[in-house]
Amino acid sequence: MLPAIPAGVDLAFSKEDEKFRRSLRTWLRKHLPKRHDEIDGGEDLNFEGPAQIAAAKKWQRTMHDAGYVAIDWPKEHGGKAASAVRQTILAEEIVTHRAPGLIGQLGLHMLGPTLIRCGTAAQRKRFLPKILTAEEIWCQGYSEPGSGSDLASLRTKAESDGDDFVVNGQKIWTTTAHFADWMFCLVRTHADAPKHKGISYILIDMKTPGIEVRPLVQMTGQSGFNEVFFTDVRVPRSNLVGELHGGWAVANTTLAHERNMLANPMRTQQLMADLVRLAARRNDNGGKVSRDALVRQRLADLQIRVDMMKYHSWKQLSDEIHGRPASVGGAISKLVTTELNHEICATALDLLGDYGPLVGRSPHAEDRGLWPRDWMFTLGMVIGGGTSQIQKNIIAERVLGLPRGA
Amino acid sequence: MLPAIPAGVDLAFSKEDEKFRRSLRTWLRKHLPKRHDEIDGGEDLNFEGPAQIAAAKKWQRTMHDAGYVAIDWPKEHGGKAASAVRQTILAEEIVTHRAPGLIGQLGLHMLGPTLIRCGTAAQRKRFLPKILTAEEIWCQGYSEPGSGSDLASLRTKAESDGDDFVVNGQKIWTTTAHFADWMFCLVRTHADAPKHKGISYILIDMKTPGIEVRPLVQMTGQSGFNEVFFTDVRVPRSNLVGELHGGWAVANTTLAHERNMLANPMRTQQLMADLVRLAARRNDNGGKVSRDALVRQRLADLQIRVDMMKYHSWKQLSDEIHGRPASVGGAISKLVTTELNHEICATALDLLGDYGPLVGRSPHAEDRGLWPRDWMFTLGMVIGGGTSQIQKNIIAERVLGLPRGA
Amino acid sequence: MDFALNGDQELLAQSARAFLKAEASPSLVRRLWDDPVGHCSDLNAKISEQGWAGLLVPEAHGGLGLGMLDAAVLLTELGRCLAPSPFLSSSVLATSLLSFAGSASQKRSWLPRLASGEILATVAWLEESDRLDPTGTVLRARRARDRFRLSGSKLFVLDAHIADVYLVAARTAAGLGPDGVSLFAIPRGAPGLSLTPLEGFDRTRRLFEIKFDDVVVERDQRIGREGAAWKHLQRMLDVACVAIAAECQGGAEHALEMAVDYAKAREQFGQTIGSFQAVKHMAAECFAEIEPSRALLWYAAQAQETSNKEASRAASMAKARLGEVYARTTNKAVQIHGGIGFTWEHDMHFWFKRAKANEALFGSPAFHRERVAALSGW
Amino acid sequence: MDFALNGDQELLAQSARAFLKAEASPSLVRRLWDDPVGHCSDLNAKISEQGWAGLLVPEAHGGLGLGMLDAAVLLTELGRCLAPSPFLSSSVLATSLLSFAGSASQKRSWLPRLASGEILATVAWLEESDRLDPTGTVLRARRARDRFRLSGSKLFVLDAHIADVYLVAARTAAGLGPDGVSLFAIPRGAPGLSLTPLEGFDRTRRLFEIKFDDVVVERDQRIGREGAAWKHLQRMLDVACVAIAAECQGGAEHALEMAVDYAKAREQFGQTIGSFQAVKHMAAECFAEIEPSRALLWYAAQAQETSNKEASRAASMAKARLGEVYARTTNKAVQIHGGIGFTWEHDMHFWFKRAKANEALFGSPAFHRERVAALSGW
Repeated sequence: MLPAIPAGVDLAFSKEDEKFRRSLRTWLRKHLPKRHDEIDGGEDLNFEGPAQIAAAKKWQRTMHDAGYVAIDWPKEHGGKAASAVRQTILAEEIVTHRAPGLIGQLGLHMLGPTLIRCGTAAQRKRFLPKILTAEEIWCQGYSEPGSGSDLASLRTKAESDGDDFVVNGQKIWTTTAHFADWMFCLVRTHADAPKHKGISYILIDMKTPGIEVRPLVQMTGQSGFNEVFFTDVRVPRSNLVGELHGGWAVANTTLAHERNMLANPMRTQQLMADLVRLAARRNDNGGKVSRDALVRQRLADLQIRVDMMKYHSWKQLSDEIHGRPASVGGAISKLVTTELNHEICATALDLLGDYGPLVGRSPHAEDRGLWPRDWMFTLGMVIGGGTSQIQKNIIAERVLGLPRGA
Repeated sequence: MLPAIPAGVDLAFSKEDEKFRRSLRTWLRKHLPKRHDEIDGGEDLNFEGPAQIAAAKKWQRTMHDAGYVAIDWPKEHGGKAASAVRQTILAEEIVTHRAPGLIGQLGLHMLGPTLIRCGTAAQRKRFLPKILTAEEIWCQGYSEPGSGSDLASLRTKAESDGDDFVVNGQKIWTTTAHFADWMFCLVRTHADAPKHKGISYILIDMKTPGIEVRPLVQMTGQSGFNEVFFTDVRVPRSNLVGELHGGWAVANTTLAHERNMLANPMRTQQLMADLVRLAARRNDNGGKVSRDALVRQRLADLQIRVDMMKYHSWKQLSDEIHGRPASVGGAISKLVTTELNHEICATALDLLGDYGPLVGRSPHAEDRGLWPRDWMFTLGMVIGGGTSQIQKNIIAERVLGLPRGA
Repeated sequence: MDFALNGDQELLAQSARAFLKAEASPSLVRRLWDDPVGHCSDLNAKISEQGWAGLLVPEAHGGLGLGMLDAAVLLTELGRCLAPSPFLSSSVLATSLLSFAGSASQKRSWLPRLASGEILATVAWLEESDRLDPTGTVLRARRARDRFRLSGSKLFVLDAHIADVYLVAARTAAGLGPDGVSLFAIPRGAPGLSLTPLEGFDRTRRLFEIKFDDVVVERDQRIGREGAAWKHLQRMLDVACVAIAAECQGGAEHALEMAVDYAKAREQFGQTIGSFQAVKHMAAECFAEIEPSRALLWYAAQAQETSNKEASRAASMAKARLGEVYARTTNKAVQIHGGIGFTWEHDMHFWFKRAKANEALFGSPAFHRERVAALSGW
Repeated sequence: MDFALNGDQELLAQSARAFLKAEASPSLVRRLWDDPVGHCSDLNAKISEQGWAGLLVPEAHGGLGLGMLDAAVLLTELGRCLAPSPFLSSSVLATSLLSFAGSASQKRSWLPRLASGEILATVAWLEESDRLDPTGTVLRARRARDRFRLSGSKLFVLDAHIADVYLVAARTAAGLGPDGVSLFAIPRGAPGLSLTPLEGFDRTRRLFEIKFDDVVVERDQRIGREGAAWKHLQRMLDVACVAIAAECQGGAEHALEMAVDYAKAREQFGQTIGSFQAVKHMAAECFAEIEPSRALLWYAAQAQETSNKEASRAASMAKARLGEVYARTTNKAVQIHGGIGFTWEHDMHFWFKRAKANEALFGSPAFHRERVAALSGW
C-alpha cells in the first residue's frame, strides 16, 4: 500500500513537526477546560461578564505557560520563532479540539507584531510581556462610522498639545473595547495632508478620562462590538508608534492578518463537518436527510469548495515556508471563505426547515442554536474586514491589473 | 365550476378579439408553409440563398394580402390601427403555430413607425408600401466596431456636398445587409457637437457605389450579421429623416422596440415547452429524465420564471391598453428574458449529456441540433441590444434613481 | 382584458399602507420584539375596525366577502411593515379552513365572530416531522363513545397564545395516508392542553408547541366530515402559499427601498455608494427579481378562486419564487448597508430574519418546486 | 511539506507552454476546425519527440515513468491552447487502462509502442445510454470456442479515426452489474467494424460511433482477466476526471486572460471597459474561482498515486468543480468581449464550446457530486 499522498507534492510534515503536533494534542486533551463555552467568547470575542473574562484570561495564561502563545514571535520577545508550519499545526489543533479562542488575540496577532517591527525598545518592554500573559487586553481602533470600507478617510483627530496628543472623535466595530485595557488606534494628526498621509498610530490607555464605550448589539442579539467615543482624551506623545503621520504604513504591516483571521480554512472545515453530521442525524420521512438527492448535491458542492480552500491554503503556506513570492494575496481567501461559511450555515437552516430559526434557548433547537446564530454572524464576516465588493476590487486591480475605479 | 380566471384581474379577451384570434388560427392552419425551415431565416434572419429569400418574401406578401402585416400601423399607411391586444394575439399565434418570421421585420417594426412619426409625406409615399409587401427589404445601420454599448460614440460620417451627403465609415452587426435593398442609418454630420447632438438619420440605397457588405459569421457557424463599409457613398439630401443633427431623437422613437423583440415571452414559453418535452422523452436508466429529482427542480425553477415573465408581460400590456403610465420599461424584460432563454438552452444541453454538443447534421442529435445552436444564439441575445450590464445600469439609474456612473 | 388591481384594490393598498405607516411603525416592531406576547391589542382592535378580519368572510356571515387577491394586497402591506398581527393566522388561514371544511351551521356559528374580531383562531397542523404531506399528521383522536380524546403534540402553530380556538388536524383512523384526517375546534383553555413558545430569531411572528394530554373533545367540535379534512388542508396550504408570498413581496420591496435610500445617502471614497456600479447592479438585480414577481403573486392569488389544479400549481410557484427572492433581497440589502446593517440598532435585520423564516414556513422552495413538477404532470 | 510543483514539473509546464505557443497556435486550431481529420501529424510527431506519449509509461517499458500530476501539468497547457492532439485519448486514457488491466506480457507488447508514439490507442466504453455506471455497458462479446464475437455499438469514442487500436469494454457474461465486463484490444481495420463521426460543436476534439457487426476477436486480444475489467475502468475514470479537469484549468485560465486583456484595451463611453466595476467584478469572480481550483486539481492528480477511495473522491471533486468553473468562465469571457466574442472570426468561441463539451465528457458535475457524496459515506 502506498502512502496516503506520496512525494512530489510533498504533504508530509517533518519528524520534529509531527512530534510538536503530538505533544500539543496530548497537552490539549489534558488541559482543555470541561465546558468551552464558559470560557470562550466566540468569534466575536463577546465574553459574558467578569467571570467569563477571568476564565478566558486564565486559559491564555495556561496556554502561555505551556509555550503555545505567540509562537510566531521572535524568541527575544517571548515567542518561539516558530515556522509557518508549526503555526499552522497549532491553529489546526486548536480548531480541531474546539479549544477556546485566546482573549488577547488582537494584542498577540496585531499589536505585538507591529511593535516588534515598528515600536521603540521602551514600548516593546512596556507592552509585550503583558500581551503574552493576558494581563493587558488590547482592542483595535481603526473603523469609524464615516469610514467603513474607506479606512483612509478616518476623521478622529489627535492634536499636539505639549507632550500630549489630544484625541477627539469616534471609533466603531471595536471588538473587546468593553473590557480592554488598551487600544491601538489610527488617528488623523495632519488635517491638510492627502488622505493616507496625515494618519498616526497611537496607543491609548482605556482608563484615560474622556473615553466612553457603548456596546453595539449585533443582529444576533449579542454584543462584542462597541462604539468608542473620545472627548479631549490626552495621550502621551511617547505612545506614538512609528513616525508622526506615518501610521498608515505601520497599520498596513498587520492588516493582512485580519483578512487571514476571517479566512481560516480550519474553521470552514469544522463548520462543514458539523453540517454533514447534522444532515446524517436529521430524519426526513424515515430516512436520513443526507440520503436525499438534492441535499447530497448541495453538500457535495459545498464539500468540494471547502476542500479546495484547504488545498489552496496549503499552497499558500508552502509558498510562504519556502520563500517563494506569494501568487495571490489574502483577498481570494477572504472573499471565498466568508461567503462559503455563510452558505454552509444557510444550507443548515434550509435542512432544518421550520426548526431552522429556533434559537439556543428553545428545547427544539438543533446544535444549541448554533446554526441561526452563525448564519447571521457569517454574513457579518462577509461584510467585515473589507466587504466582498472591496475584495473583488482588490483582485481586479492588484492581481489582474485592471484600472483603478473612479 | 368557476371560470378559469374570473373578473377582478380580468384575463378575458373581448368577443371581437377572440374572433380575430379564431380567424387568424384558421387562416394560419390553411396557409402555413409545409416546411417552415425552408422559408424562415430564424431569429438572426439568416436566409440561405436566393430561393429561401424569395420564399420568405412570398410568405410576407401572403400574410400582407390576408391583412396580418403591420397591423399596428395607421390605416392611412396600409395598417389596421390594431390595438395592443390584437398585436399581442397576432404575436402569440405566430409563435404558437411556429409560423416563419417576416423577412421585412426591420422595415415593419423599426423604419415604418419612424417614417410615420418623423418622415416627410414624400418619404412615406416612396417607402412605406414596399415595406409592407417585402418588395424592399431594409437593414439597420446603427452599431459600429468602436461603439457597441456606447451607440452615441459612432463615427461613420456624412459630409454635405451640394445636394448630397458623402458617407464614409463602417457599420457592424447589420442583420440582413447581404440582401437588403435599403439601410436606415445613423451617421455623424457634425463632428464638433456633443456626442448625441451631431448625429443624423439617413436612408441609403444599398446599390449605391462604394458600399461593401461582408458577412460576419457567428459562433454558431451561421451568418446573418454583416459588416458594411462605406467609401465616398453619395446619399441625396432628401433621404434625411427628421432634422439635420437630430437623428438621435429620431432613432430613439423605435429603439424600445428592439428590446421588446428580444424579450418576447411567447418565444420563452415555446422554448420551455420544448425543454419539458425533451425531458419527458429522454430516458435515463429506464426512467424518464423528467422523473429525476434534480431535473424536476431545475425544470420547475425555470417554469416558474417563464410563467412569471408571461404574467409580467400581461401586466405591462394591460397598462398600455388602458393608458396607464408604464411602471417600468423594457429593461427588466430584456435582462430577465434573454438570460432565461440561455439558461433553458443550457439546461437542455445538461440533460443531453454527451449528446448535448451534437449538431444538426449528426443523426444522434436531438431536435435536429436546435439546442446547441440556440444555446449559442441566446447568449448572443444576452449581449445584443444592450448587454445585461447596460440593462442593469438602466434599471439602477432610470428606475431606482441611483446616480449615473462616472 | 386587464391584468391589474381594480380600483377597490388600489384603494385598499393605499389606505392600508397609510394606516400601517402610522400604526405599525418600525418602533412598534422594535417595542414588541422582547414583549412576551408580541402583539398590540390596540392595533388588533383598529385592524378589526377596518373590517379586515372579515375580509375573506362572506357578506352573509358579516364579512366583506372579498377574495384572495384582496387579501394578498393587504398582506403585501402587512409584510412591508412587518406589522405584528393575527391577520394571517386567524383571518386568512383559520377563516379559510373553516370556510372550506365547516358545515353550514358551523360557519354560521364561527364566521361572524371571526369577521368581527370578537374571537381569534389558528390552525394546528404540523408535528415533529415538520412534513406537509399526509405522513406528517400523526396526532391521534380516539373515539370514546360520543367524544374524541387527543394525545400528542403539534408544532409551529402561529399565534397560539392569543388565539381563542385551535383548528387541530388529527387522525380519527389508523394509517398515514390522506384518508382519516379530521379537524377539531378546541378552545385554548381546554383541560389537558398546554402551550410552549418556540423561541425563534424572527420575533415579529410567534410560533408555539401545543401538547395534548388526553384532551377531550365533544363530537360537535369536529369540523366537517370525519376523516375527510385532508383536501381542505391542501386548499388551505394553497391559501397559505399565496399569503406568505404576498408578505414576501411587500417585505422585499421595502428592504430594497431601504437599501436604495441608504445607497443614495451613504458616502465612501468621496462619493455616494449608490454611484458604484457594484452597488447599482446589486440593487438592479434585486429589482429585476421583485418587479415581475408581483405579477406572479397576483396570478396565484386570483387563481385561488378556481379551486382546481392550476390554483395549487400557481400557489406553489409563488411561494417557491417569492420565498427565495425575499431571502436574496434582504441578504443583499444587509450587504449594501455594510456594517450598520449588521447591528441590532438598525431595523434592517427584522426583514432579513422574517425572510428566512418565511422561506421555510408552509414548505421550502424545493418542496414547492417538486409540487409544481408533480402538478405539471412531469 | 511542500504543496507545489517540483522543479521538473515547473520546467515541464514552461517548456510545454513555449512549445505549444509556437506549434499549436489559434491559427492551427482554426485551420484544423474544418479539416476532416482535425489532427496535425506534424504536431503529433513533435509531441512524441518530446517523449510526452510515454509520460505515464514506466521507464522499463520505454516511457518517462511520470505520474498523474506531471500529466496534469501537461494537460493544463494542452487545454490552455486547445492543442489538437491524441494525448488524452491515447497517452493518458488508453495507456492508463492498459497499465491497470493488462497482463505483464500485454504491457510488454503494447506500452513501448504507445510510449514511442508508434501506435495510438483509444478507449471505447460508453454506449447509447451515455451512462458511466455498469448498466451503461451492454455490448455483448459472445464466446465461440477460442474466440469472441462482438455485435453492437459504442458511442463518444475519442479520436477513433486515428487510433490504431481500440480498447473495447464488452460483456462476456449476462447481467448489468460490474461483474462480467471484459476488455478487448481490437485494431481499427478489423472486419465488421465501422466508424461514423459524431458531429459536435467542439471540433477541436473528434468523437465517433463505432459499430460492431459480428467482429471476431482472438482470445489473446482480451486485456486482463475475463469479466474483471470494471474496476480498471473505474480507475481510468478517475484518471479521465483529473485529465479533463486539468484541461479545464488551463482553458479557464486562458479564457480569463483573453477577457482581461480585451477589457484593458477596449474603450466604451470614453474609458476602457476594464475600468467599469461590473466588468472588474466579473473578472475578479472568475479569478477567485480559477485560482483555488488549481490546488484542488493538484491534490486530485497526486491522489491518483494512491489507488484508494480518496483518489476517486478527489478526482470527482476536481471534475465537478473545474467543469463548471470552465463553463462559467468562458460564458463570462464571451460577455466581456461583447459582440465580437460572439463571432466566428474571434477565437473566444473555441474555448466556450470546449468548456461545455468538457463539462459533459466522462460525467456531468451532478454525476460527480453524487459520486463524492457516495464515496464520503453520506
